[in-house]
Amino acid sequence: MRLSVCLHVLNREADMRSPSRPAVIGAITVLALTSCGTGTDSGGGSVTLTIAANSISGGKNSESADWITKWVIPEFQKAHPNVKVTFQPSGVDDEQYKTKISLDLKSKTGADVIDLDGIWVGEFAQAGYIKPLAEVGGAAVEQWEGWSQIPQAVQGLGIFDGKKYGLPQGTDGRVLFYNKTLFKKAGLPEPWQPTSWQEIIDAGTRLKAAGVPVPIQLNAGTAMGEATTMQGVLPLLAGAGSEIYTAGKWTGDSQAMRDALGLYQQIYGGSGLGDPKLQQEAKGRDKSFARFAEGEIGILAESDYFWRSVVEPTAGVAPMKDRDQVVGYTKIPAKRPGGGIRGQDHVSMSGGAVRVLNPFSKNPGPAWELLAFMHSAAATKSELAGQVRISSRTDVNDEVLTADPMLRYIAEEVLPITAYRPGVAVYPQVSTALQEATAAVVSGGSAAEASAAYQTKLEGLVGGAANIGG
Amino acid sequence: MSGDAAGLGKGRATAFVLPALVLITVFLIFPALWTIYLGLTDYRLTGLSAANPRIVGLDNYTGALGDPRFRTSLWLTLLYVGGSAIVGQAGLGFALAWILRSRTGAVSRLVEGVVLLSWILPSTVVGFLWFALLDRDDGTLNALLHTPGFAWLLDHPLLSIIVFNVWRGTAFSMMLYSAALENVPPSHLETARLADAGVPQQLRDVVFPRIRRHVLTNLLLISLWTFNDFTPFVLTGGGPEGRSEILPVYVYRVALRDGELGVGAAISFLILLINLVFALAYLRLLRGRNGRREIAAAGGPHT
Amino acid sequence: MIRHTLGRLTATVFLALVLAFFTLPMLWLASAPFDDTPRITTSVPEFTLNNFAAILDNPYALGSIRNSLIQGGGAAVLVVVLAALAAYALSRVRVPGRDVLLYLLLLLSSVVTGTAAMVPVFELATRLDLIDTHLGVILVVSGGLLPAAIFILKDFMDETPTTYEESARVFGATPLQIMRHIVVPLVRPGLATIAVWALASVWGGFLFQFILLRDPEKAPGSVILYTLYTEGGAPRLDLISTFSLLYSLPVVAMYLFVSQRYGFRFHGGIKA
Amino acid sequence: MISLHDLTKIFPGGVRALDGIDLTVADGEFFALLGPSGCGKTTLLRTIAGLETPTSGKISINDTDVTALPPGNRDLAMVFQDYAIFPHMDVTTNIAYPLRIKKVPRAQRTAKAAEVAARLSLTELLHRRPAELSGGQQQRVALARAIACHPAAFLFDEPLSNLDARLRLEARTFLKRLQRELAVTTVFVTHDQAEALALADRIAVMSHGRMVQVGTPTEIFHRPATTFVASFIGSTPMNLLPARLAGAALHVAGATLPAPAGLTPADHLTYGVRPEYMDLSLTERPDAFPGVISVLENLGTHTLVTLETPGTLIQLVVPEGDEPPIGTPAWAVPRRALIYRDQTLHTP
Repeated sequence: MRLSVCLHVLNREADMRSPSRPAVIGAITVLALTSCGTGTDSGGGSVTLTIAANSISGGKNSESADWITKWVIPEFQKAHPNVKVTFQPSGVDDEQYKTKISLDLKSKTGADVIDLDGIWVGEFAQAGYIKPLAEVGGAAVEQWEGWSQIPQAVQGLGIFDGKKYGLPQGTDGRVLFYNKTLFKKAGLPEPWQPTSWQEIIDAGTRLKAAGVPVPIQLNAGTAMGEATTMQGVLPLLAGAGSEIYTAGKWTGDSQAMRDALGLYQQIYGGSGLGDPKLQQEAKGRDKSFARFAEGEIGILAESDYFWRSVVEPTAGVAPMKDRDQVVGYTKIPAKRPGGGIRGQDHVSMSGGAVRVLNPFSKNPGPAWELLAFMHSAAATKSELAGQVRISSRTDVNDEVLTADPMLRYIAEEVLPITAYRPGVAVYPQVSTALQEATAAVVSGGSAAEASAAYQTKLEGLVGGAANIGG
Repeated sequence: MSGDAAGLGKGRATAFVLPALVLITVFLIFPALWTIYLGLTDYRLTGLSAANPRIVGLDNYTGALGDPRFRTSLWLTLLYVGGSAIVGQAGLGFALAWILRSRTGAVSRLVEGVVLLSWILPSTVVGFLWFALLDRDDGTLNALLHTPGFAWLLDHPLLSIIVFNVWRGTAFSMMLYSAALENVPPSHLETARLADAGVPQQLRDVVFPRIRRHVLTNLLLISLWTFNDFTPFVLTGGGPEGRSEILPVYVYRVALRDGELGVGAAISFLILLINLVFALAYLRLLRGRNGRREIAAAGGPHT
Repeated sequence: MIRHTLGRLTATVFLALVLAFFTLPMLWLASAPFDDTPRITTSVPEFTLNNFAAILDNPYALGSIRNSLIQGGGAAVLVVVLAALAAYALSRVRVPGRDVLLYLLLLLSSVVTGTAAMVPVFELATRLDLIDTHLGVILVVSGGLLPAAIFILKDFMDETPTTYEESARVFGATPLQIMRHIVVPLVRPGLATIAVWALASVWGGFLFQFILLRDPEKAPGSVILYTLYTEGGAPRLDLISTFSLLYSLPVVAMYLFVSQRYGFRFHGGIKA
Repeated sequence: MISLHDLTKIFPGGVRALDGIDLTVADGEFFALLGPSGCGKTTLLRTIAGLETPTSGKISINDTDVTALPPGNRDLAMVFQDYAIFPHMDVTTNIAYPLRIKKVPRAQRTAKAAEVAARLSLTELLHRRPAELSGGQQQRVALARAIACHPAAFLFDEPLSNLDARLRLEARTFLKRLQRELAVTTVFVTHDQAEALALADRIAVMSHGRMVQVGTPTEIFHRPATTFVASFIGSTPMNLLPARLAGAALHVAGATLPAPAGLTPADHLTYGVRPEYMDLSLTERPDAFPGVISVLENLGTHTLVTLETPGTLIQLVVPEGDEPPIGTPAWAVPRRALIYRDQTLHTP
């Protein structure tokens, strides 16, 4: 619409003086450049707030988008008659969403309340794209009732350098899923509760003997992207007693790293316990879901997302009508009991999204109100309506998670032992380096070589060996 | 070639060129120069360098040239351009133009139609099409060839994207050569045929000399386009393990995934320079024989 | 004679192979949208039209095709008009070093269409207040297409005999009249071909459309296609295949129209 | 009336295409610009049309200075060598095109096109596209389009050169009759001397951007001003023989002839005689060129005989049947000859 109006104006302009028509044509472009922008109409005195999220109705994270448009906006506007709230949906690859938001914030524009992956908080803060909530939202921030409901570990998702930049939306946890039917076929116990990596290998060997095509699916390679790091390398590293980034130092070619990659080698290095090709395929992860649902995979490391959205009996990507009977889950064991980080027997990794305030917001006060409103107990409950997932609020979780034993398991058993990724800008590249190390092992390299190559790459990324721990 | 047939004069000619020139200056030259400038900085999308980018001179260039992954990517790109554009598209395009030039039947129209269709389908869609064709588990190709489980995209990733790009881009060469062949007088071909020249000799002695400049333009354009073609990303994502990571994909990974915009910009400029080398090489090869006159015709004023 | 027959036979076999090669990948587009449970593979569908109902339920799907038409059509018109004017002037008036200049622009266009130019392009659009406008997308993509369009169209213009224009000029036609009455009709097949080329190029473009637009009501089909994934990044093949089909139809229709009307081809060819 | 005053055109790069041309074409005159390719005749025509801008000099049409006017304002119509009929318009639209530019209402210009077309026997073809017309028909459409706009003058660039030989003669007669009827000042360019002689009221012979001779066809044919014109005009070229003056005698190709009155010695003396103006003698004569018959070329009603004389070849035309066999000794007897002193006609 805007375009046609604009051209119309230009045409009138062009007709006014016919003698120098060509010159006018030249001017059209210039005019078009200068006069045809969007006007942000902030109608008469009232406040307009915008929410940006990587979700879109009818597409990715559709429920979340619908929640914003159908619940948050009307409810908030009801309570604040002079505020108009709009929603700016995206629903694309996380990297692309991140790019768009970065560009917006870089040019000091963009929505007032913005969804971010917790892992981006550090780099956004370093770039000056976001500021601590208290700096933007004022004194009201510290007095918010919700803080007491969010466990400290979950609050960590929005914290960088000890300052709170965002409100966490919820979290997740990683476990081993297994197919009970296949386990029975292989004569394996139910419930299965492995306590060491060796037990996983043993189960895989039994499954293989029982004719299971892919006994173990441990995400590897670059094609799986962050799923390799979060569902593979990092839990293994934690199980070997090491975190990727602690006290300002990165984990390089350490014994823990060699152990983690060693497990990859055991699975993909010719034992037939895993399918190396599946790790290389561009859509390998989607395929792993489909194959699990078809009963071709014995053990699969995934987050609770797998339970909620993949094998979910009705709306899942690879629905399993008999999910509750067939799909078992168990905590990821450390290499050997007590060998995990903090001396744990079991380990996990967690992530989660946060919502931040745009420091360049014209209405920071109302924006905070909106943000706080979106994280109120009522809003959180509404957000979860019809689906079960782990929210950031204990009060809500207590109420909602009773419906799903698996998610209760995550909340009660897994979250206490979990760990989070470091929120610094170079992390995505370190993650890629980790993925490349697993890729090297999957295609036949040795764990030691891959680990050494990773060390070299890591030095280049983090500014030398001085920033790498032992 | 007489100058200024329509009596434009300098003023009107300028006015005709001006709108395009303004648009190109604002939306092409300006961002391009800016990008080239970014290539000299350590600018990143996020993190500390996003707030305070520093000029790092040629570090990005030396860094890229020293990165084995870049060198691999460059080599893959050269194979990709050579295989899919120079040999594949130009070769198949010419073959089709040559065979279809004298045919008017429904079959030839159909062939022309599908070739063109594969050129104009949206790139986002063709990725899925080829995925469905080459998939390991139940791709159409494996079903047809009775080779279940053959992982085309994993075992032959470069070949796969080369064949893909031949499919994707042959139409342009075909159209261009069809038009070029119209310029070859039939009498010349008949003369050659009377002299009992086989098809290769006809092409060498009669056709090629007359369409030399079309060949040049075609190679220039399709190499440039192929060099900057991002579509294979949809198919292989650059994998497995970077074995199909051609330069545009490499730039995407560096600039968007890793957020290293400075490095990405530097590599973009390197791609430009490589294209320039290609262009000069073509000029030399194809204009070598009757050199000066044609260069004058292309570069200088027409006479 | 035998050689001729053999040659003819070889050519026919070759054409059959080419036909198969080019048709095979398109089969998925013909089968998956009608399949009850579409997968990555081409299969005889369990016939259903539910997928179409599902895609129509998506609040942005149809609108995005309209947006693609606005942006693709706008860019095609802008590129054809500006490129035709420029190519005509460049073809008819001597400018020293013109071809070298055009080639340099062509090279620069490759930088600007790449990922690395994202920040400059975005900042530029922000400063010109073109974010979240169709016009912004049109101008940005046109900038990248113009050099090639001028390059190709100039050659069409070079191929047109100048006596037509001189003749009209002696009768008193102004340059713009000459352009309208004589040049445009003569190179119309070329213009139409360039228009389809420009439209098709814009049609599949994702990155710039995505970063320049904010309101999904303005997003083109290429951006909406990327939203048809799940939270975990798994493609919803039922929606994607169906949308792919719907989304391809306008370009195919335009191509068919142009090829019917003018012949989709480069008359005279392009030479450096 | 078209008058050119000291017209000079120098192309970028320094080529002098026109070098100080002075010329006046009278009202209603059919005027030919004749010369070999590259002599500047087409440039001159295009400069009159306004398609080229002169470097210096003045052009007036009907006493109006048009030098600075664009082509469209000069009230001229031009027919191009390739006719330049617009391929995307049918015959009617083509003929009516000048009127469309003049903003004549559609009905009126269609009527005018039909009227002109009828005059040129094009009525049957009004709805055809140019591609469906023969060369002769195309030429007539181009003429019709020129006529339709009622110009002050016509400019034709090689109007007959794109027609085959037979059609060309027909079209020549047609063109001459048409020009007589319309009585519009017409300048045309040709490289064909026969065409110029046949059509034009006056001819300008051009060479290297200059007018070498302007005159009626008869003048040009009978008294070519220079050896260049002499060699250019005539369907068989004039014999131009080097001559040497010795007292009152002129030595040419083995013959000794009386020198004309007033001829003084010069570096180059040339004796010019047309093949048509010589007789063949089989007996020796003192005023004739001796030689041996070496080539015979049948021209239909005549035969072109080439005589090999000491040091040069002489050509003459004899009526059919009169030609002796090859190898016969013979003498060529000049009837009318011209003497050129340093390439310029010596006028006694």
